[in-house]
Amino acid sequence: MAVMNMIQAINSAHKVMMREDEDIVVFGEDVGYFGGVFRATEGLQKEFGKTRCFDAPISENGIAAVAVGMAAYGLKPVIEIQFADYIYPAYDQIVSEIAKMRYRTAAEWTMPMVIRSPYGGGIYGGQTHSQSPESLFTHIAGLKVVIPSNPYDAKGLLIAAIEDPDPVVFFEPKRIYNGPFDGHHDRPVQPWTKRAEAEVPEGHFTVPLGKANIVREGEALTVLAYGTMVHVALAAMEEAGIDAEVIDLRTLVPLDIEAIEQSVKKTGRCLIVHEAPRTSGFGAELSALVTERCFYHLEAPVERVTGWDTPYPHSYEWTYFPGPARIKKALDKVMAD
Amino acid sequence: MAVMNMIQAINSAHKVMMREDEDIVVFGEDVGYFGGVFRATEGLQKEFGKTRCFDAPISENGIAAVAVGMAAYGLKPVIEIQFADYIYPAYDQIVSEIAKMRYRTAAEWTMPMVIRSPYGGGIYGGQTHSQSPESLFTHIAGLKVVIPSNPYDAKGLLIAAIEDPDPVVFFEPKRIYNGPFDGHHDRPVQPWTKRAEAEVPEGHFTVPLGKANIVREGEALTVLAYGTMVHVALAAMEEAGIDAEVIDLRTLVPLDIEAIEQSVKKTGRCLIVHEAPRTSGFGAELSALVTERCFYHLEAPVERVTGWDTPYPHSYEWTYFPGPARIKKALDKVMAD
Amino acid sequence: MARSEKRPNRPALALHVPEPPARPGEKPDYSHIEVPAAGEAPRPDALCAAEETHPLTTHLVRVLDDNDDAVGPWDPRLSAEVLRKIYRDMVTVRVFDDRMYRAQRQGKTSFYMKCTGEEAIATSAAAAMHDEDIHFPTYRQQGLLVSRGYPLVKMMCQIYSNAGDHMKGRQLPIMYSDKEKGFFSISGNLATQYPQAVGWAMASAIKGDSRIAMGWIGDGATAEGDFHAALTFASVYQAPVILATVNNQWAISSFSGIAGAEQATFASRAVGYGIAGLRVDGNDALAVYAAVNWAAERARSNKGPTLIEFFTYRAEGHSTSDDPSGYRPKEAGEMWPLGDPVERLRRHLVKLDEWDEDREAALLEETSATVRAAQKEAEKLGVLSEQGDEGKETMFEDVYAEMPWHIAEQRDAALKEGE
Amino acid sequence: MARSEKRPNRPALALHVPEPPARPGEKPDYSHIEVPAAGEAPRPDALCAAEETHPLTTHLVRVLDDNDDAVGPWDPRLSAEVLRKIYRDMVTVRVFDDRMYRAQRQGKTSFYMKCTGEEAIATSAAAAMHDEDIHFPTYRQQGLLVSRGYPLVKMMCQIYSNAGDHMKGRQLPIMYSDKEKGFFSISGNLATQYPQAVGWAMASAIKGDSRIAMGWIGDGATAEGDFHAALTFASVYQAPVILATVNNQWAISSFSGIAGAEQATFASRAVGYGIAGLRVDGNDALAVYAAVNWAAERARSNKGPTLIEFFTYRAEGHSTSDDPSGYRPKEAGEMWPLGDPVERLRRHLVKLDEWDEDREAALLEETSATVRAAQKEAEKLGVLSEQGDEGKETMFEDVYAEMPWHIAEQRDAALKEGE
Ligand SMILES: Cc1ncc(C[n+]2csc(CCOP(=O)(O)OP(=O)(O)O)c2C)c(N)n1
Ligand SMILES: Cc1ncc(C[n+]2csc(CCOP(=O)(O)OP(=O)(O)O)c2C)c(N)n1
Ligand SMILES: [Mg+2]
Ligand SMILES: [Mg+2]
Repeated sequence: MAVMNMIQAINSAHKVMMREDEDIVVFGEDVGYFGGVFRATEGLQKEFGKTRCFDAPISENGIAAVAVGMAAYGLKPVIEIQFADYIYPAYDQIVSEIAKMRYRTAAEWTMPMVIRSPYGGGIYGGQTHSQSPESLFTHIAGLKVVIPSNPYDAKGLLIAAIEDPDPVVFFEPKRIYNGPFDGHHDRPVQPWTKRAEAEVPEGHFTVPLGKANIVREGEALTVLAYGTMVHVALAAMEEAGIDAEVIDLRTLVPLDIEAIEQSVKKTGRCLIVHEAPRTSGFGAELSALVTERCFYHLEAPVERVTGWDTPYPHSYEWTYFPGPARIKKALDKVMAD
Repeated sequence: MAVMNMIQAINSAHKVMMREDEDIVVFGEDVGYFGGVFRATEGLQKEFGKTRCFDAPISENGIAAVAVGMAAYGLKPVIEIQFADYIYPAYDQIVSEIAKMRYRTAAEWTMPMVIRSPYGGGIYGGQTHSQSPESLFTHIAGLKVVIPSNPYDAKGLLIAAIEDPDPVVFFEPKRIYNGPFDGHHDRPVQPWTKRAEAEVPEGHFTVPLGKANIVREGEALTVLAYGTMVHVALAAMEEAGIDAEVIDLRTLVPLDIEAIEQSVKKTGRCLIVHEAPRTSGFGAELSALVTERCFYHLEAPVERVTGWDTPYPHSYEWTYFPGPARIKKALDKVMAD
Repeated sequence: MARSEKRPNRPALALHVPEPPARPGEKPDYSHIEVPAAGEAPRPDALCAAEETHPLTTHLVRVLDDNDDAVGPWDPRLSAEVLRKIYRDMVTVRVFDDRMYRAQRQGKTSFYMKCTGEEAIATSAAAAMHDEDIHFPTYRQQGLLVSRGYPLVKMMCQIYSNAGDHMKGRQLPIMYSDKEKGFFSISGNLATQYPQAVGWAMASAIKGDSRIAMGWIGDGATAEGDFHAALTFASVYQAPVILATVNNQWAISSFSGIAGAEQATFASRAVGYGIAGLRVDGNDALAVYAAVNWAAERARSNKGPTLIEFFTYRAEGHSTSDDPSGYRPKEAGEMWPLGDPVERLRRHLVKLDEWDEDREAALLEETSATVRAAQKEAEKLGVLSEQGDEGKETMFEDVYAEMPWHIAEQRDAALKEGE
Repeated sequence: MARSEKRPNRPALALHVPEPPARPGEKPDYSHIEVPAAGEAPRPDALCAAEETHPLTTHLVRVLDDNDDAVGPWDPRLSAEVLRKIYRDMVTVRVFDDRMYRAQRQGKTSFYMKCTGEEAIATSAAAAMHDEDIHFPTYRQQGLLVSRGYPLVKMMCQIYSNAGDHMKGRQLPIMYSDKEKGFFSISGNLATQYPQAVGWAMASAIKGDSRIAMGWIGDGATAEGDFHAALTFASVYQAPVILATVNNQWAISSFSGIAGAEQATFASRAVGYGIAGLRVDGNDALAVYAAVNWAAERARSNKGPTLIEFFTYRAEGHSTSDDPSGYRPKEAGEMWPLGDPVERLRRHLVKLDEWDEDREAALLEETSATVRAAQKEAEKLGVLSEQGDEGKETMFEDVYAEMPWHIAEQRDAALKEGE
């Protein structure tokens, strides 16, 4: 066991896997010598050489396309898109090629690869360093979508993603790279060191894809969250003194529907929390699923707490961010009747 | 009044507006001399000259980007993406630039333009001529999303879209360009000529954005649909002999929430029908909204009838397509209790 | 928005919109096309500095001359056997195309695309590469499969989306794929395969392998961002890849000027990336062979990528959905100066005394018979138009390696739909 | 996946991964950089055929020589007044950059980006264009605004996202926009502005206007698909646009070889699109002026676009988030052979007897005072770090022209959140 923050855990996952499997190649903008703008790939080029970890041209479509060719050859690319806000130029290759390859060829060609990208707000990153585009990928059949919320999961899920036979979009909540965030931006940042989830095995282990994590058991309502919002939701529940069950989804596709159903059927109430804009965000799918499957157990309509339907502003960041106050309001509503 | 199919109506909207406003320019792949692969822009180059209607290189990102520059200059671009399946290379320009320009500059620069694109299945088009990507645009704040279901609306909505000060993504259900489709692929195609909605004024008129159309009034349940599925849903309701209220949404963003709420509060039941894959499709947002707003009026959970979470297959098209049988099953469910 | 009157003393700007030399009703005009004599282009060493090739990007490598002789330094000096193999493949492709076009017209399937007039390119390129090398094709390279001996019946099963299609009918007709034959899955989305080919080649180099890749694109599709990605990555990492641009001068109804051909050749794009570039008579099977062979040697020697423009003409419609008489003169194909690739190679073989009328008649008969037999066999396995819904549960497979719960639920629902 | 053993007799392929000549701890090495003497490059007529410029795409247009004289055909023969104006703008930019960098370090805002070492490019380009022309800049062209007399205090308000920011704090610091000054909104997404500039120029041509556009991009960002879109559309429609590529040799931690610079110059991309191209000493204010002036004349005469590579060096970090000592030698900036653009122009002015130490001292004092005064004024309107949430309802405006119901509901909810 070692104590790791999320960056260290992600870095460690790369190293463990690259040592085990020499077909893994890592590339992306600035990931080589420098080790990435968030330093997630630090030391990889040194240890594994320039042909297994290297800088790519600033061409997200090219990075994704080249990964397709490499996967077709038999390698396993683990690529970094520097910020999720810059994934759109690669969208065609991801949606039209990577996601559909296994299907369109009836598994003659498959696309095992991981597309890592830091996402989410709360860092004064403005419109183009703050976005949460996960629902644009959950809509695309053929992709798995994974979002860790702590160092232990980050490493275990990333290893599972690398070992997965299908393409995985792996969004990393950059706000909590260095420590969890309770949503109170005016309080000092806590480092991961003090937390149990920062105890991470140094070697190989996995956290299985498709399995949610009940991070807090409770009877009064079910809270569904992922990434940074797991911590914000947990804190809000503590503060409200409510016996909430908080589920960290960890994988959005395929979803752990069983965990969700069981919980909501038990509590009869459900609150969904995410940073992405509300309209057609992943919360919509969660809300629809919960209602479809637990309607007769629901004592109140499912509530969504989300980012607003505006671009992510630079100032008024905390008006945009779904923080404790917004969660509290929704909680009052979902607990009302 | 003239009798028009949808292509003729769309063509007419272009002509009416280009005559009125000389700042309108139309471009896209094959739209110039030839008039587009679906002939929606036929005759425009001849009437308005090569600098107002012209062929573009096969570069969807370029087409969208150049439209941004033109809109910044003060022109009003109406661009065609040949198939919605090919809009992804333009996704970055649409999401990062077109959608956010007004916001990021506090309205110093605005992006009035229309992005037209044929979408949807039912034509044996395979994976890349059949997709329904609307929810990938409804999630993007700053875009309006419009989908007509008949010639009259196609013309009126397109004129409204061209006159709108904001960027509008205008998806055209290609399956019904030449005639409505009841979902029974084995029956002969009906031309538009026999239908009231094919009576279209020759001159200028608008169908306002943001207003749904109640195409069938009823008391037993509310059906929400758009595009081709309006006709499939209508036929299914007729066949089931159910007193359904069928709402053609026409605009997905901004949504006519009032019409929806009123209807569901009246009927107590709601069925949503779309062609796009289910997970994170626009039906999820509709379902969430209806549940949030009409929960205490609902007698059964909102049901979604959708395309499946697979790429669009070439064969087994009718297993993929949400046809009458699928609607019937969902209807039984939503009417059960 | 009125024209700015701020500087009335300056000349008015004007937008240039490229226009092909002739439209329907006008006489086809090829006066703008320069055709250098065969044998004229110099042939630098395959391991030369990239710049040495750059004069060739505005020239045209041609081997077969007007007397049907093979001339000049690019003559690949192929044996009669190889020439006859290429010829046979070209004829097979043409017969196959005609047959499948008709099958579509008969309503047996939804779509078809011919490569008429471009047969030399894929068949000769395949002959010039090794069978272990991989192709990332676009949709007019059926000649690659034919050359590599892929069963015609399998191609037809794909076209019919029938029980014999190993892709389970998932793809539009002609979107073949065969891993065994080194033929990557064709995409309906233009240009995506071009940088993918570069990625495969990079992988081969990373692994110290010796196999190279060839990517294919059309003139129209070069405008996509993926074209630039391919050239950028190929140049930066000096990938062992051949990037072929088939300039058949049309992209559906848009002539190549809309992709930039008025101002420069497609081959000359190589200059700005500092890689080798060649412009080749695509209707000259020998020139095609020679160029691909040159580029393959270069790639195998770690000298990096080559961009090759094959200059040719799309002699027929874009696809079964297209009627070119709506945008270009009807006789445009016949008057095209580089001639028909099949005839040109036949005349050369005749000149070499390696071909005659009897052999021609025999070949045509044999090819027709082979294609007809294949069609019969394929149709036994079904045609799209008569497809029922047995096997429809397969529609839900292969989205992921393991079927997740939501797709399993959807499959179960679909199977109950008829009930 | 083991290396294919199928052909052990063939040489193993190897991937080339470009590496800069020196890393931290090593001695900076510029031996690979060829610096032709000033005055050497010929100057074709601005209305020449595009090809005539192509030799210049691998050359380097330079005017200021080692004796601080302006020499050769590209000497724009500017009046002392214009030279001093450019000089003053450059100095202002440098002082401004230093000041704002420090403001960020003091925690007053979230982010800042300098253009140290590149000041000549934007300031001279602005001087060479007309004020009615439009720029589609990227984030190191603050010199355009300074040159056009945009109030420094407005720039600072944007940097502070304060009440004086006409964009209501929506954009990251330095993502300026000003319609009045013909300065298009800077995007955080690289390269998007490049084809947008082409679209604006096309619009101007469609309208028979006389205004032209200039698009800006960095060396690293040329790898994006939008770069190719810009060149393709500019070439096809012969748009009246100048496409500037600022090659400062670094893209965050990646050197320009990762964008293709090992194999070719960025200017030489012009060749493959058949448009004019120039490669220019970006640290030579006179060469920059001359080149932009040439390209502007060309564009105004309906002779189409010009791609200009400005060869320069990013003398400091990428942004306040970056420390370049992690990936390049510390002294790399000082040893850079093309020198400092501010000093070079000053020395030229001195040589002309149009500048002296007194003037220099006065200018520095004046500029510092101006910048300090502007900062004081801007800070009166607030700094990001002290921002409260008054005015937060404005966050919901401008998503659409009219606020739709769902955003209005969200605004109302947000306003009640504190309660
Ligand atoms: C991304 C994308 N955009 C548009 C299309 C529609 N489309 C299919 S083929 C074609 C023309 C391609 O022309 P070219 O590249 O010259 O190839 P050719 O058909 O001449 O072989 C177009 C526009 C597509 N398939 N993919
Ligand atoms: C689409 C996109 N991808 C990645 C980034 C992250 N990024 C910001 S600046 C930068 C480097 C750009 O280098 P260059 O174009 O050379 O400009 P310079 O900073 O040297 O002026 C990168 C990778 C981005 N902003 N947008
Ligand atoms: Mg073509
Ligand atoms: Mg740079």
